[in-house]
Amino acid sequence: MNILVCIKQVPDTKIIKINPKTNTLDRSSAPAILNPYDAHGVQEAVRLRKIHGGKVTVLCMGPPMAREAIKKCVEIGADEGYLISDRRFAGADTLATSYALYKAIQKLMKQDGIDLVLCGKHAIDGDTGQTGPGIARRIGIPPLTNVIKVEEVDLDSQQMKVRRKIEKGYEIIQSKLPCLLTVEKEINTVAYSPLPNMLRAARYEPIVWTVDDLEDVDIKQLGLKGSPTIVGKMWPPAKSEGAKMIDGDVKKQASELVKHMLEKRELFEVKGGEQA
Amino acid sequence: MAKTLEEKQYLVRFNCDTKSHLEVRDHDVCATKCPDKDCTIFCPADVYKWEGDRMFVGFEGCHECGSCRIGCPFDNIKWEYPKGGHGIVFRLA
Amino acid sequence: MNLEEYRGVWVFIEQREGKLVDVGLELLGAGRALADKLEVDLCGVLLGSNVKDLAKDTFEYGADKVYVIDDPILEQYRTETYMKAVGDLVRKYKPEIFLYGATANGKDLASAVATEVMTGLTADTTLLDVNLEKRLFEASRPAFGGNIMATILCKKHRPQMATVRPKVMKKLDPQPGRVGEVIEESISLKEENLKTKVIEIVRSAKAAVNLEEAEIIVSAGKGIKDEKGFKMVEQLADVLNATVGASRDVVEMGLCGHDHQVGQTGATVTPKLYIAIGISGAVQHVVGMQNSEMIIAINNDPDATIFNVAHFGVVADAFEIVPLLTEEFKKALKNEVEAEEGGVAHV
Amino acid sequence: MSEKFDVIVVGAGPAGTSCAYTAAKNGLKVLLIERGEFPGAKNVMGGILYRKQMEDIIPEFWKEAPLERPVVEQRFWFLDKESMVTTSYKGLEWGKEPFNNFTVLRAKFDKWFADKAVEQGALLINETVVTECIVEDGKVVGVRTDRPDGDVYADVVVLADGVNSLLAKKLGFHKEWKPNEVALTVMEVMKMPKGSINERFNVEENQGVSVEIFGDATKGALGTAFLYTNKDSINIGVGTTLSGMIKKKMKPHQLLEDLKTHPMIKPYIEGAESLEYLAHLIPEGGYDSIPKLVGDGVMVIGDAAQLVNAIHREGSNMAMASGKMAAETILKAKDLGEFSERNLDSYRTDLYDSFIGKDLKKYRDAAHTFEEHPQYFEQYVPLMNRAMNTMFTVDGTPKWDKQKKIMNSFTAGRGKLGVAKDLYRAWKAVK
Repeated sequence: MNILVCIKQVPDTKIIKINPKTNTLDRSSAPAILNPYDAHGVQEAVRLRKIHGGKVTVLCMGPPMAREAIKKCVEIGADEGYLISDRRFAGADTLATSYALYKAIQKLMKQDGIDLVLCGKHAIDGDTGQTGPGIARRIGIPPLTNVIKVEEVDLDSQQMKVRRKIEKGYEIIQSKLPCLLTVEKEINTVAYSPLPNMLRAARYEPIVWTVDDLEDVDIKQLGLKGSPTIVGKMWPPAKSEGAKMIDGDVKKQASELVKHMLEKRELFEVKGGEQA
Repeated sequence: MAKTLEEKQYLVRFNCDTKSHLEVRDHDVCATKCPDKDCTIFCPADVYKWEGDRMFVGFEGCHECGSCRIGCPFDNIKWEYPKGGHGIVFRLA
Repeated sequence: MNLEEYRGVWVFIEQREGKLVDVGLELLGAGRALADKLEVDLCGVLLGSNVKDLAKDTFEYGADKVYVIDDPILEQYRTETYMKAVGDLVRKYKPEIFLYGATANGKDLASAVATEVMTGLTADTTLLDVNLEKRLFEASRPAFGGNIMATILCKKHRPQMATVRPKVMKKLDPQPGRVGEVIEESISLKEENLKTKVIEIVRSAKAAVNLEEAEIIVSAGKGIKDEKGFKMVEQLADVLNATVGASRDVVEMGLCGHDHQVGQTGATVTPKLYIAIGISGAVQHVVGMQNSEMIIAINNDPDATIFNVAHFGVVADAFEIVPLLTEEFKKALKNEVEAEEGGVAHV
Repeated sequence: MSEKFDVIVVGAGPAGTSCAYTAAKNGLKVLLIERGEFPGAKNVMGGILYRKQMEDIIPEFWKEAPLERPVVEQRFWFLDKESMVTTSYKGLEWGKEPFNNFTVLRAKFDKWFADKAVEQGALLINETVVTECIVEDGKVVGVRTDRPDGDVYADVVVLADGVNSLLAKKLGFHKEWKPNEVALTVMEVMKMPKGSINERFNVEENQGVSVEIFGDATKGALGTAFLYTNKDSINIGVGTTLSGMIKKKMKPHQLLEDLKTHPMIKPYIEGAESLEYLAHLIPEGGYDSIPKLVGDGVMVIGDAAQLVNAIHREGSNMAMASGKMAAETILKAKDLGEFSERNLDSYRTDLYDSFIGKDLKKYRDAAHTFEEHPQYFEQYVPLMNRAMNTMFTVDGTPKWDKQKKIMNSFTAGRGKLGVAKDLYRAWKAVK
């Protein structure tokens, strides 16, 4: 079973700082990491390979330093990694990103054939979750998003069953292979990589492709040019500058607090009243 | 300018493990034998906090300097390095 | 692409098991404002099997027209069928703005449709507006883990699409008797040609703890001391229909499981309301919750750092104020319900 | 069977990387294991990198290494509450090739240095903790890491795991350090515009200043404070022996805060923005704390071996030199085909014969002297300040009377004999 995992290198948004003057990302404040959801994707691919055999390949679009993210995937257990890196990819939104990845996937499909494509649920810098379904639409395979469990893979009948997380529950959906899954963190725990993988990753050099290595590329669909969306203005969200303290006796404090909580009235369901 | 320790700690990047790498071997020792509780004073990150009747170990903010292990008069702190890649991550000096 | 051909504001009306989902109605509220500004119709898109009757409800909440495709093949959400249906409608009727709820299926659908019709899509928006002069949709959203707000524009492609977070936009008060136009369309797919099939849908009210998606979190710190204190926090959470969070100390004290933990070693949360009870505000906790929309802090120490990030604070003994808060809140909701019922009786 | 290397080096700081670099450059198969996210992620120092020992490893490294400023002036400040006596040396020859020393930011520098070792052929793995040495028949044959399938083997294991030196301790090479064998130091990196640095420290764009601060900075405890200029930031820190910290019940970060707000220091850092706060131990036991350095298949280098000259604030240079010496010894042992303690022992003798052994021996009593006799820090620095004040305050008192008054003030507390003893003792400790 040949599995392709699409990954992304992202700034660690947990610790990121915003330059207050320009309202842009202070890149030096946040190191680049493998998108955490993608790590779960690679882990799942490695798990499936263990059962069904085959190969795990990762694919990443990004600057040369994104090689580090690919090496991380090799630590988790990926067999091979491709980085598509070219200035002409820069400034891509999700539509242009899915196009570039699709072009690389086409080439990889010709090379080895691909039974399954995995993506993280979303990247933590953009939080969009749009690239995965976009890729699936371009390849013409079904996207199964928010997957929390692979229930069954039957290579003979080329079918798989997965559990998708939906509001207040889950659904089990069956799909023909190949298909594309985007995975949630619940799907697995990313293991602490074994030492032999660490040694292999330390020696591993990803294969780097530029636009010229891909076939039949419509340059207009790449990068900034191929991106319908652009970022307009950016501003910091209103942050508390210290709490407004509520004085008085406990009774008064409590009733004041309730008043403030009710500013968020829409959050509170009236018990028993089922919405139409 | 960071004045309080809290403010200083906000400057530091921590990639915490879920499991503590610091452990008080015997809580009774802290409670009964150690009136001074020096670790709550000299720890540069205030990892150790005595809350009335129990030592709380806020390992997430640990700088991994080792002072507590060496400075505990009762050798009562089990001290290990956090799992590889975890714990404090200095960016500068 | 001739942008002038594209007119009207569309909302995807999500239904689950034959019932309308709130977010669709919320989006009608938001869409109404946009449509009025642009002086165009507000249209709903309703797909499913035996769902036609739901259309009339959408008129009461502000829709002028509803495009309906009622076909057994659409009974359950599947990307391949819904993407095709919506794609066909967009190509035929050419809306300029198209909103979807940022639910599991809403996001899935919007992403697929964006590629299907080759247009821009902005995810998880929380603020919507139009620039009338340029007739441009301005969709704004938190980015980089909530550290910044960004407005995303889609200048040269139509429709301009966005998914919108549930419970951000407000439903309009329903206008009983308000009517609109139902436009029925059909879908040309055959079941045997499809690649996917929904086998089972399981919904349970009591899902596992999911702090990261919770909208209200009531969180306990070591100031709540013991089991009794934790119970008290749980009771408040219950009344608010909130998820219970905790600092690491509380987890370590064995009062709840690690899945409740907020902060560096637990979940990073961005609820709309975060109530911190007996939490001092150590950095390892605060980084996990500082981007919450409204933070209320209760602590008996006036110098607790939690007050630096909170919006409202009270210095009080948790054991006194929390039960009181629970009661007061119950009362307030009850009064509201009675007032509403009273109101209905007068009509 | 796990992979086998010629050398496994534990810890990618200056010592470990120097060793890995030298060994790899000479054709050995080297594995360098670092527990941090990247080399430098766990490493702290005040920020002075000495040119000589670095140059011995990478000639003309200053042409490409990420350095901050070459230091052209070394200042000493003796602080009292509201005054200070200062002395300094500034020499422009230090600002030119081959330079004397540099200020550096460790996270950047160590990463660069480790990459250099990788270029030489060393294999670097990060995020991996070595939990113990694997010992077979009394010989170290490899290391056990905290990873699954985590054993890896080598002819020689070099322990460069830093001040805590857990691995050498586990091998029984030394006991747990005592609180007076380590200094607890805290520091902040503070952002400051280049212009302000140049103006306040009276230097040009590419010139740096190192300031060593004594006296009130440590409240009389044995230790020092420092202030170093980077390109557009400064490092400010303070440390005392852990025993001193415990005895005086001082909170380290409070000590740092007091330093930052000290009236003599404050104007220098006014308006600077804190970027990072760091705490670390420095091994300051000196000559008598050096552990067993060599065993069958194992060597100890750098901070793990207590190789720090506390009086002269030197450590990273000794770390590098020891790493290089260890690698050279391994190369010789490789030729002999055996890595027994006997064949590796020339590392120990080389080390003791080098400036490391000699300097540490020279100051072997210094720390203990100053710790046991707190008058040096508690009394003489304030006395120096008062003496200067007395001498230079123009108030009509004849200078002869002033000198007499100063002499009296020095002997008032400890008597003439006491002062003489103190002087002799201090001289003996550092002679």
